Parts: sequence; structure tokens; C-alpha cells
Amino acid sequence: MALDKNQIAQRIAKEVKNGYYVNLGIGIPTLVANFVRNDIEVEFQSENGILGMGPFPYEGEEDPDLINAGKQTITALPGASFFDSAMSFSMIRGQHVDLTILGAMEVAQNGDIANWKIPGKMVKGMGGAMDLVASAENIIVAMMHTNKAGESKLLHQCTLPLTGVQCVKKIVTDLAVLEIKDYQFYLLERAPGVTVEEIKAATEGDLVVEGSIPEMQF
Amino acid sequence: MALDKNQIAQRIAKEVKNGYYVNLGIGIPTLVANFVRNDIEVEFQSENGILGMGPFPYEGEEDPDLINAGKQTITALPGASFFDSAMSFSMIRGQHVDLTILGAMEVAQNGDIANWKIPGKMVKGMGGAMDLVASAENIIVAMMHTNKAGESKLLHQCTLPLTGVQCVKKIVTDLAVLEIKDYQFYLLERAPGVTVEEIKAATEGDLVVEGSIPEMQF
Amino acid sequence: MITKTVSNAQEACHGIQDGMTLMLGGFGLCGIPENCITELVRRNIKDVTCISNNAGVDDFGLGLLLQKKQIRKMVSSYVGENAEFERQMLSGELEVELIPQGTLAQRCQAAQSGIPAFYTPAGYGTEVAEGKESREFNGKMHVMEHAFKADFAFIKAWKGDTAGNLIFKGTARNFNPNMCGAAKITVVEVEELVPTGDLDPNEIHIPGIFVQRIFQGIHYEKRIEQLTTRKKG
Amino acid sequence: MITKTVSNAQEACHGIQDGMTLMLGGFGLCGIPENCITELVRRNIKDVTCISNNAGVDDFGLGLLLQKKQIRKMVSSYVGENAEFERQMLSGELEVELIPQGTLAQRCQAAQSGIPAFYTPAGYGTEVAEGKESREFNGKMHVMEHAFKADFAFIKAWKGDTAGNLIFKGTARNFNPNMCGAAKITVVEVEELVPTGDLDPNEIHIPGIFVQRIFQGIHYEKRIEQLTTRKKG
Repeated sequence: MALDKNQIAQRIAKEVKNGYYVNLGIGIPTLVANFVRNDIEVEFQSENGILGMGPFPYEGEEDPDLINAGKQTITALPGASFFDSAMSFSMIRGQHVDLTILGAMEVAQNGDIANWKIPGKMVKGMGGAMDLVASAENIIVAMMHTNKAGESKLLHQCTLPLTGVQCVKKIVTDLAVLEIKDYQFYLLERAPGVTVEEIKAATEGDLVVEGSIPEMQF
Repeated sequence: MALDKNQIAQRIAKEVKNGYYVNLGIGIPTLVANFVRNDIEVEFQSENGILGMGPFPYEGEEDPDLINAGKQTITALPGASFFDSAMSFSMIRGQHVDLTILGAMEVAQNGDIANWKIPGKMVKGMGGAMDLVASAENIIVAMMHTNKAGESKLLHQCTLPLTGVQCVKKIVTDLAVLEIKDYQFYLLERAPGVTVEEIKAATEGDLVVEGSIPEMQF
Repeated sequence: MITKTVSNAQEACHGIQDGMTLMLGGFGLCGIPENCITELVRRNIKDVTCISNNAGVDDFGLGLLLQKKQIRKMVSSYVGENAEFERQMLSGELEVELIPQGTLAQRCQAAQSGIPAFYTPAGYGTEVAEGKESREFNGKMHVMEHAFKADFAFIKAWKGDTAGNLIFKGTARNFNPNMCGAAKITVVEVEELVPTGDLDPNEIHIPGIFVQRIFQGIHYEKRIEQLTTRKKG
Repeated sequence: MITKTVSNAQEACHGIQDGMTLMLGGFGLCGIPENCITELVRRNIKDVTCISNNAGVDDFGLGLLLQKKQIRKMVSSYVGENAEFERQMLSGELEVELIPQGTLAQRCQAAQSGIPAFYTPAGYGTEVAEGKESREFNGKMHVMEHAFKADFAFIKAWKGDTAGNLIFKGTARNFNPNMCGAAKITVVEVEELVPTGDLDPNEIHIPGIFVQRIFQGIHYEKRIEQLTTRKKG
């Protein structure tokens, strides 16, 4: 069975280690916060200017001056800090953020990523994604393995305008956990009940399958 | 009569206009604050991180965490602000400071200034002076017309390592007020009782004297 | 102290002209200069270039200027919440320069700081680096980016004093401090204008030297773009 | 929150080695990391390069390391208050790189921010620009300067919490915030270490993400370099 978005988030949460500062992109990445073990110390950074982001506020307690990068009302945990945009990107560009989790429209087997523009159709903009992928040493892409038309999003080469070059190292999709190494996708884990053949069929880029591939553990 | 240091400062104080943010160097420039008219609004910036610098503290009220760039204990006026060194030089490099007053060992008739090093003898460093002279649009040099050996400090060309190139526009010495224009020193005012001939004799660089030169007014 | 107060948005916008380049603080609708935007609409200033992280929503924030077609060009990092924006852009009525958010912030900061250019890895190898110099530092490619040049910066702060000292609140801070002093004239509207001396000098986010005009704003709507809450218990 | 506390200067300096490059906050003797300097003397770390605006005085601050000849090279903007320093420099025992103060601050800030290089007009046409690239922007010449690379940054803050969030006091702030996160390991000593949650998130000067180790300092002398006062009345 392919994972749902919450299960993708749950699997990614296992990659979040004690002491990590984490930047979560919009969409599936945002859900990761719900699944992080609460016996480890982790802080979430949102690039609009908060470190120590907490959960959504209780009804009626929302503050228009307190939002995340997705423009959602949030709360600040004890020990949080607010700062300006330049300082926020000092954290990101200066590699002080330990883990970046973001969505993608396409990932290529050389680590290229595209997620900000479909020429002639959609131009929302890159937001902070270009800064994040250019600087982060530890990037996990969270996405569905194929697009709505059923086409693979793991490609030999990106077809959409790039967000960053040769930067993605790890991908968690609804079907698999994959690593990018030596310009290839390495299959690390299968979603429970999903076969290697199914993953191969859904992957346009070169997929390396070494030995038996375990099912994901949650 | 040549001016004393306080009189030089007093004459320079007349150049401080309403609404000016002013950076004062160590030495004579520091004295300028004592002579600024109190019916105009002026704020003093010290590059170690204060805007709205006040007078020395009363005895017993000094705070080791509150000093100026000359490492003297000072006070903060109501409306003052503290900031870090990078922001301080944002003010300076970004040309937000309206007037810079500093001392010099030598000034050349092209506006070059030297004030930080005597090779083999003295190497205190440039502190913030190189940033100040490179960025300030309005620089006044406060200095004695000649050095202790009686040699002119207003030269065809600086002999000491430069602090900045072609940046000085105005000079107030114990003998005269001068402007630098078209690579020459223009004599604007004489110290009371000092003759044009005396100023000529004390000036190594090209000195332009047009018409009758008035005595300074205080 | 040097007094920076003006009476209202109308006075604060004195001198603004068609074709100028404007910076506007805010992230989404959070921390935007509501009073100044209203005044820009009222004046019907045309053909402006707006440097702002986002473009508001259809009927609020910079969306109000877009509706009236006052904007010639937007320089932003993300414009996803605005249908009219997307329509004008795709039809070619509106010129748009999309740049990475960190680069946007740093180009403001560089303008404030008198740094004409700097290098960042953001965007290298992508279309935002096209036509820009690139260069290797520490084994990694970087793009040269320039300080912005703007005529007016419109800033929203929480508290300010008559000398122009500013304190921001929460994530309404965002680009606002970086844009102060990054344009020829910096105009600030505040929720609370206090007498000089009321703010602790140690808690000031932006010293008054970066501000030319400050006024007490009125009628803040502070619209929430995405209301997300959880239930108690 | 992520806990950054260590017990004392000894623990905070773990891993420091001969030959390393150290950043030290402070302006004159104001805002210097007294406890860490004492520990560096005690450990007798040798051949270090110190990036610090000043070099202390003969018997306090970095002057203590100079006395014991622990410093191989100083990178500073002003060193005028230290006779032993001048002696070692003129005799060639000590290597000294004097750079403009604003450039020093910005090179720290650039390191914190992941900006490998930037342009400044400071020093153009002088000996500090020798061997450096220069370039014209807006009709004015500028010098290219690089981000510092350092192993440890030693920071003095006023208040800090266990998550590493920092607040500085008065002009003891100076270079300290710009050096946080500008070295591989940032060590902070504070006058008052408080529990996480005690500092207002809006008043924090430096968020904990830029800090690796924080401890409660002891026995602050806070020596005044130039006591200047006026009489009452």
C-alpha cells in the first residue's frame, strides 16, 4: 500500500535527530512536526522569522503577528526567538539549520530539484526554497512518487526550471525511501506492501536495487 | 593667535547643522560635542555601538558596559540606542551618518588623508577611520596645522600610509579653515590675528587665496 | 534627539512620484504597512516597481495596488496567494522578477549597509542566476547579487518613538528592519508612537538614524491569511 | 528546546588546540569574554590567531595571552593601548593584520551568514587593499573582502538561557553578536544564565541556533579602560 501524506511525514520524522534545528517546507513537510519523538530536543525554524515554532494556537488565541512561512497562525514555544528576514537566512545560508525538509515537483538522479515554476502555467515563486537547497547539507525531499498524471517525479533529468543543482541526498515518497549517490537513485526502503517492481515502474531515472530491500519501519 | 584645541572644536561646532547625525573621532573631535548649540537637534554616534551618546557620567555613576569608541565611560541620552558593530558600520558605510569629524597626521591637496600608522614607529591601527573616510560624504579634519617638529601637515602629497583617498573636503586647524577643491587647498578663514602669510608659510601644499580672507567667527 | 514625526500617511508619503521604486515590508499580510498602502492607492501613484516578499491577496495589501494596475513591476520571492497577480503576470501586463527570499532580504540589508554587492550560493545553476556573474568560493559556486536601489521604503513597526527608534513584534518583524535605511526615504508607521526616552535603548531593533519619517498608524485590520487553530483539550 | 549549557569555562573550551583561529568579542575591555580568556591562559594554548577588534591592555584581556606569547597572529582594527603588543609587533615576534573596523565586523557577519565575500569601499587605495581585488560599483571603487574562517568564537553576553538565546547590554554588545555562529564552535559566557522561557522572544539579540555552548561566568572584573566622569552641579 502506498503511504498517505501523514505516513510519509511519519517516516521522515525518524530522520530528525536529537539537537536538530529543522526547517519544514509547506505541505507534507509541515506534517512532520506532528510525528517527531517527544523525548528528543528539536527546534523548528520558519524562515519568516521564528525559531522554536510551536503548534497551532487554540481557537480564539490566534495572533495575526505570529505566523509561519505558510502564512498559518502558529504559537511560539518557551525559548523561542523572533528575528528579521536577513538573520533568518543567515541561519539558512550559514548552515546553522541541520535539516531541511521540502516538497518537489521533480527530482533528478544527480540531485537537481525543481519545485517553483511550471512555465506558462504556474509561477508562485521559489520563496526560501532556493536559499535552502543551495546551502543545506542535509535535505530530504518529501513528495509523491508520481504526479497526478501518473508520471514519475524521479527523473534522469529535471524538465522544469530548477530550484537547485545537485543538492538532494534523500527522498521519501509514498512508495519508497531513496538516496541519491553517484548520479543514481538507490532504493533503501519500500512502503509496506509495495514491491520493488512497482517502485521500478514508477521511477523514470536510474534505480539501483542492491540486495533485498526492507519495508519501512515507523 | 593660533587656536587652542578647544577653539578648533568650537569653530568646527558651527559646521554641525540641525538634524545631523555626527561621528566624532578621538582627540580634538571629541571636544566638538561641548560646543554644539543646544537649540538644534543633533545625535552623536560612536562606532562601538551607541547612537545618542551623552556626556561623561557623574562620578560614581560610570558603567563599564557603557563606553565610547575612545574607551571612555559615557552616558546615553533619552532616545539613545545600542547596536552591534556590523549595524554600526551599516550606519557609516551606508551613509546614514551626516558628518564625520576626525583627526589626521597628514592631509594632501587631493583630499588624501593619513592618520593611522608611522612605519617602523607607531602602529595603533585605523580603527573605524578607514570605513568613515571611505563612505562619509561630509568629512571635516580637525588638526594642528603643523606637527611637533614644525612641519606642515597640509601637503602636496601624503608621505605616510593612507587612510583614505580623495575624501577630505574641509579642514579646520589652529591657523585656518580650508576647503579642498580641484586638487588645491582653498583658504576660507584665518584664526583671529593670524595672517595669510603665516598660513602660507605653514602650508606645504598649493594654497589658493582669493580676495580678502575673513577671520573666523565663533 | 532628532524628531522624525509626521502627522499621518498623507504627509509621510510626500514626494512620492509615478515610476518610483518602493520597498514594502511584510510577509504575506503580516507586518505590512497598511496605512501607507491605503495612501498609495488614494494617490493613485502609477508605474511603480514594488520590492516586497509577497504581493498581498486580491483585496488586501499590495493586491489593492494590483487591482488598480498601479504596479509596473514586482520584485518578490513568492506570489502564490493572488489570482489577479497571476493573471496580470501571465498576460504580460505586469513585469515580475522572482528572486530567492534570502537574496531578497540580503539585497535590502546590503542597501542599508552600503555594501554594493555580495555573493550567495542561492539560485546558482537556475534561471535566477542567468546573466549574473558566478564565482567559486570554498569549492562551491556562488552568484553575485547587488544591493537594491529604492526611492521609498514603507515599514510597519509595533512601537516607535519620535526619534524614529523602532521595535517590531513577533513575525511581523520579517523584512521590515532590513528595509529601513535601504531606500532614500524610509517611512514608518507604528501601532504605538511613544515619546523619545520611553523605549529601552537595549531593546531597540532599528535605531532612528535609518528612519526619515514616522507616524502613528490608524485602523489596523491585521488580516489573517490562513487561520489555523486547534481545539482545547 | 535544545540545551546548550556546560558547567564552566574549562568545559566550554573543550577541543581547543594549538594553532587554531579564535574570534573574541569585545571593544577595548568592554564586553570581553573574561572567563574564557582566563581559561585560554590556564591551558597555555599556543600559536593561536586571534580575531578581535583590540588586543586588551598589558595586564588584562588579550594582553594576558600576549604576555605569555600564546598568540602567533592578531587580526584587529586598533591596538593602541598595549605596550607589550607594540613591542612584539615591532620586533616581529607577533604577526599583525590591521583591518578597518567595519570590515572586521562585516567579515564576522559574513561568516555567520554564509556570505563568502562582499565589497566595501573601506581601505580602497590604501595598503589594506593591497593584493585584494578591487572593483567599481556606482562610480566608486570597492575592495572585495572575505568571510573569516575561525575554529572558536568566544562571546560575552549579559543574559542567556539554556537554549543559547542571548541578550547583550549597552556597548558591551559590539562585535559579540556578529561573531556568534561565525566560527565552527561558538562559546558564550553570560553574567546571568536563566531557564529557557525566561527571556522575551522579541528581545533576544542572538537566537540559540548560533551558539554551541553556554555557561554562567564568574568573578567578572569588568575593568574600565578610561574612567571619565564629570562633577555634579
